[in-house]
Amino acid sequence: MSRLRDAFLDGLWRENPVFWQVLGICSALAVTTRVENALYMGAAVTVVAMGSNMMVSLLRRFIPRDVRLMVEMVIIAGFVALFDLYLKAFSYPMSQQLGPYVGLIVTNCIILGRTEAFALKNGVMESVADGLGNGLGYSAVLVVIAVIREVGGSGTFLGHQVLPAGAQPMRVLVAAPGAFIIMSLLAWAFQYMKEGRRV
Amino acid sequence: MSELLGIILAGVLTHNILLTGFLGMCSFIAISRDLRASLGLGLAVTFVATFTAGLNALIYNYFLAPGAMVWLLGDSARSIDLSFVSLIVFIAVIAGFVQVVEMVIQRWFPLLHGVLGIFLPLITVNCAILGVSLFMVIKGLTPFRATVYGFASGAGWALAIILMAAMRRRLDTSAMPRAFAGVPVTLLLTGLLAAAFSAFAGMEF
Amino acid sequence: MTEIESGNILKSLSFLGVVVLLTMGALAWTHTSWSKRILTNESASRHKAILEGVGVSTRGMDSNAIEYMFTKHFRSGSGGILRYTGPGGPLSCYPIRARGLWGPIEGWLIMEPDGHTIHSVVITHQEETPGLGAEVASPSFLARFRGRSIVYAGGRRLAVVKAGQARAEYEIDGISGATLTTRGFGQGLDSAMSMALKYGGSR
Amino acid sequence: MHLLVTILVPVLWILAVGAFVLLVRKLVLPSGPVRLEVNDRLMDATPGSSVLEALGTAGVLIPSGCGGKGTCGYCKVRFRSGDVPVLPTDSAWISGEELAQGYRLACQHRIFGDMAIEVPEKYLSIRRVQATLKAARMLTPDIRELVLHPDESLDFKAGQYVQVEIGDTEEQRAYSIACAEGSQDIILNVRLVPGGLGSTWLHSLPVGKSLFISGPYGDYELPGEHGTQLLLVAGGVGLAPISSLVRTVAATRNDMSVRVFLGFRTLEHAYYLDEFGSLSHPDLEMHVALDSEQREGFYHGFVHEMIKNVYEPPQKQPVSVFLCGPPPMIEAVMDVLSEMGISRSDMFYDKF
Repeated sequence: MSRLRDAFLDGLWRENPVFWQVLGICSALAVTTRVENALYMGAAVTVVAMGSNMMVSLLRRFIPRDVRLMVEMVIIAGFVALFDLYLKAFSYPMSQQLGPYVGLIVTNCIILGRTEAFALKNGVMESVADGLGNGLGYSAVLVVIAVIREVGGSGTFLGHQVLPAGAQPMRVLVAAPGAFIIMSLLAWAFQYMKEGRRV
Repeated sequence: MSELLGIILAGVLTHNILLTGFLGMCSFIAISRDLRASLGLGLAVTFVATFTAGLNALIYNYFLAPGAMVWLLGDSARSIDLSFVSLIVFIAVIAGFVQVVEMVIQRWFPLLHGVLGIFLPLITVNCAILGVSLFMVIKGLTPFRATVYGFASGAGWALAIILMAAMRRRLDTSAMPRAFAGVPVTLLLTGLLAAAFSAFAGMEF
Repeated sequence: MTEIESGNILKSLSFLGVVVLLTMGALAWTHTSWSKRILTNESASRHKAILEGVGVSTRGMDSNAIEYMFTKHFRSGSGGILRYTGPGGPLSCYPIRARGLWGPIEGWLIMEPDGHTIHSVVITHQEETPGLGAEVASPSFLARFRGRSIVYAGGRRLAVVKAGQARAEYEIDGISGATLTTRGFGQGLDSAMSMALKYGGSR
Repeated sequence: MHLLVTILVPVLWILAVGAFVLLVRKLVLPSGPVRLEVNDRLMDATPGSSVLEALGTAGVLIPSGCGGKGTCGYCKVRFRSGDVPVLPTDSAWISGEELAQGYRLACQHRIFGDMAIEVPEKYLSIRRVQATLKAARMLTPDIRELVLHPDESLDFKAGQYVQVEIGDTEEQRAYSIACAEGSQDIILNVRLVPGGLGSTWLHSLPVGKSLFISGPYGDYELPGEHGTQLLLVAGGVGLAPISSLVRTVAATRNDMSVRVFLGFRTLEHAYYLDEFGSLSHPDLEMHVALDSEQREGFYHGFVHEMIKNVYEPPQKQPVSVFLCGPPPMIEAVMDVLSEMGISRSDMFYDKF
């Protein structure tokens, strides 16, 4: 049981993918103009990570070495396409919002990284737990950025007006430069904490 | 003609796939530490983006788009819509193209291997290349225009990483808090670069 | 690039084939089972704008409700023209297809029954630069066309001109700082108007 | 009909891409194996594979830390044939004049035609064998002695080490051989590192189970000259290579004089002391230091302090020093010895 907990905790915090290994921030930024987008994207990455980890772990003894990478890509792309179809069917406006960024989860360095580094070597349950941990770790970071960008940039939270009428939201946060700058400050905070508070 | 010019300017400047689309950040941050490697990777991304965009556009327009196979299966194919598998086909085409180019380079252009070849394995997983193919579908470009768009986006990405590599060379000699060095400062610089590039949006011609 | 012993190329390719086949099978099955729902969603998102254009509020409506309203109130005429027969009608809607700076601009020119007064103009798709060309879809810009006639003395037609240069009664100010978008949109609007004059008057 | 087409078209496209890649691989690469000449041995290699991979499949295991990514620089070999281009990854790890002599990274260069390379002789004797755990006992609360019986005997030299493959993971760990040269079994001392993947697995491995080891690695050679003095210094589990050297010299080299200096935290952490005591050798002295315990007959303090007080280097005999243990201990001992006039080139150390 503890191995499951470790796999989950590693993903969630100790090895939080986005900052510790600076992985997967490609889609992290484009989608975080609204918190709702970030939640859906986080859910997508978590579901795909768990699903592909499970499948790769199930097949790990049968995959021939030389097509290993291509098989993993197809499995991940399969899960992503499934999620994309789900979005188109059940929440079409969100699928419009996220646009190509749902499809780009396939090249998300986290998921392929986890299947290569973890699922190929561990049992099914541990791999699913690892996928869940990493997915939630990724989503947590996404939501944090999205809250800053939406509240700061357009004065709303989940679509409802939050800033008092007088306050003028900082439009730059919604634009690309703002996203990079927020990411930079958060990465700095993480690195600062990681190195035990030495400036 | 002005339409092509529009696509090129959009790809390189105003709708730069990295600075406004946030695509290809993983290798952008890792490789921009070294200028020579950035030149190599920029060249490789431009080369691969151009051809994969064209190839994927051909397959999409003649096979995957809704009702695309009318030329093959006649009118009954009008209702067939394969766009939902375009993601998997695009990935396979990109991975296949990269492997073939890598083999050809290793076999007949060993010196080019040092400049271009070693970066190719990095590219299969680079989101920018897949991003170009996915955006090309949304913009509904014809195969020829998609190739031009692929070239422009690749060149835009290359321009961004070369500029960043040049900036980071200056950083090595400047003092900054230790925790800020590396990823955080690169992200901040990218933000400033993105702000500069957004100025092109107001361009009229 | 890992080397392959020639012996098991077939084994690897067949394994890859099986995985791809299974994935495609699962995807195709899901796609067909949800395709009706997806098609409704897609057409509803296209029809939402034109329903708003003719004054039907689609607030809080899901795709099926929007589709129901659309099929109830609209008849499609030739050349992509739509005839609206619901409350506040009858109105005729002519498609606007234009070439903006960075991508296509699509919308509808909605005409009053008299055939020469504009009820409203709606933009359904544009890829212009936010804050500049994108203003073409802003309510403030589109409101300029409400109630304007499309044909004036001497056969002059309503025209969109460079921002700040509208003098004559048949001229309307374009978007400041977005000359190409304005010109593109103007041409699209002009072809819609000529279609309106040709097929004018709702039968 | 639609469902069939919907599945078939994309599958055909992906298989077409896969087949095209494999076809080009067949066309681009010369068919049939190419000849790879290593020192004086001839072996076949699959075209298109890297030199490192070709050597690996032919059973010649040269060190590689990064698995072929060109980021560790271990797999340096000399290309004797043809003008092999210099890649940026080569120049990152290999000095100018070595590049001129033909040294390149084996993992970065691919084989397309017959090639001749030269590797250090000892790599040729390296083999990967299966071994069964014959016996095991705890030497100290955290050090376990493993007696491994390999299927084919590994002829190793005293002071060398083997790499043990940890279960079915792709991880490997290095352990020094503790038994005398020529012994059929391989004895390892494994210290349990809390949370350490390798040591935890080896400490829980039941007797009778089998595992894979590869080796022998390590460059130390017992000095051949007659009558040299051998100075052996070990800290903690660094005792393993020293134990192999002491037992080998006791059995085969009566001409040498041997000085052994060992350091442990407490007597409870010390081991092999009685075995060494029972060895018969004309000129063998052993001194043991305990740095956190006061005991009768043992020096109280660190190894390098004990050496400074007890050891006098011989005037005319050449001296060969072998140190093994934690880096701070090795640094301290080497400083003490160089102050006594022993040149650093005679000191061989194995930090872990």
